[in-house]
Amino acid sequence: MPTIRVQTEDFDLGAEVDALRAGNAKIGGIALFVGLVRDINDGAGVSTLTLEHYPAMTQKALVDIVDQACARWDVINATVIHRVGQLMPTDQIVLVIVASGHRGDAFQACEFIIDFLKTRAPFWKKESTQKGERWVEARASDDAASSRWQALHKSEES
Amino acid sequence: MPTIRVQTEDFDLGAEVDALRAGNAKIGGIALFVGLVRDINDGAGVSTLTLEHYPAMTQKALVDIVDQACARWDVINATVIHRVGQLMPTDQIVLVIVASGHRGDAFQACEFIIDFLKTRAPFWKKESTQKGERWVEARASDDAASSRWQALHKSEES
Amino acid sequence: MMLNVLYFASLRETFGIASEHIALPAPATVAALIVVLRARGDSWFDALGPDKRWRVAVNEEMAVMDTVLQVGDAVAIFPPVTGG
Amino acid sequence: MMLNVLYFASLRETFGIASEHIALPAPATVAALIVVLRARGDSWFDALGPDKRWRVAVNEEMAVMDTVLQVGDAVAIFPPVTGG
Repeated sequence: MPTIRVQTEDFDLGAEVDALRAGNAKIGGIALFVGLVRDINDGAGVSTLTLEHYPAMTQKALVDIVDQACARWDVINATVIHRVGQLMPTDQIVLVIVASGHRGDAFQACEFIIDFLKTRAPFWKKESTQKGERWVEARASDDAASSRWQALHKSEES
Repeated sequence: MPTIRVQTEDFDLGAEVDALRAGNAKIGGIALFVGLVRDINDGAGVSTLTLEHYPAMTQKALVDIVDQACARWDVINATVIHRVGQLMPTDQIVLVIVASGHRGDAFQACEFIIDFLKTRAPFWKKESTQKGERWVEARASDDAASSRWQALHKSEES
Repeated sequence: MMLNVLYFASLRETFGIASEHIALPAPATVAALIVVLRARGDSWFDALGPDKRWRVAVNEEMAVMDTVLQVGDAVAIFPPVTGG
Repeated sequence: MMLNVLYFASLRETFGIASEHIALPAPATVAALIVVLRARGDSWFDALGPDKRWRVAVNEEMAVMDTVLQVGDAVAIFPPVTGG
């Protein structure tokens, strides 16, 4: 069963990998992504980052994204953890782990989940910088990263 | 500086990520791959897996692969650890970690390193199964995974 | 019919309100709700203009302008997401 | 000239030897060394045949049949790698 959590507390990456594996000897490879708070975003020093979300929708959106990944690739197990609240530079924001029989599936499912999460899960970032507070703008590159999976999907079908 | 090690001992994935990050606030994303011993390979139950390598060449080959990844993508830091000796099902075999400013670079560099490692680093696996011992055959799928980066590289240049 | 309308992130701050109940004649679409909100003028008119980027979810699923609303629906309006 | 020749994995087991010194008239290529080894017959002839998959590294770098050998070179012969 996939693990999907939204929390204010930090997470322990090694412990999450151990829990995901749980001694399953069918797992040949695990791909993992962890997103971190950088101190520079568009040139302004970031002192804190505050993450807001839409609680009633977040879990549903993450479950849907993981379900799509499980339908497209050989996924033995997956973990998605996203933090909310106030974070500092170098803090961990998000963790995606995918265990699979084969590495190609693990990599693709992991990258798909983080790409879709970035464009479809209801989280918003507000940066506090030396210049004051500002909401982080959505990036066109994230839309492109997300939509390439759609293009790939179509070409797989043809 | 990249960390590249060949060792008989197990590794602690969380500790390796911490060492790689070392509080660097320029890192926006970390992609990681860990390869594990499966208990079934081509239908025969695996009881042990023995990894042999060519010590004088291994380090050189791994450094060269990581250098290529650093030349092609925005890599802030990278770690490659490969175990040798006798392993059991569920044991960790190989760890690749790439830290980058952006997640796309982290994913691509990480997958490139493991794909190239599988076809260019001098390691050989011998399985001990219920049917006896046998050397693992190289897979055509690994050659394909490795050579697609060459194709990608050419298309990037054109 | 009564709708539960929610605002998030920069739109919540722009409007100065996190949620409200809005009555709309049935049947209605998301587009009809947006017309009502823009008619309030000022920041409502500007922030929800067709030149601005914003998203709508109905009952916690992404929706479009043509999505039909039912009595009691939760309609959330928010800027493009920036998690991860 | 003297070469240091090493065998790994299944080839080491097939030949029953991990390394040896081989003298070859200079100049020579990897191909010339393979001819000498195959001339030993039996498993040497079979395992290093053109229909078999094996690789050569010279001084710890991947080499090809045309690679020119120098005195003292370390020439490693091994099956396709299977790490990771």
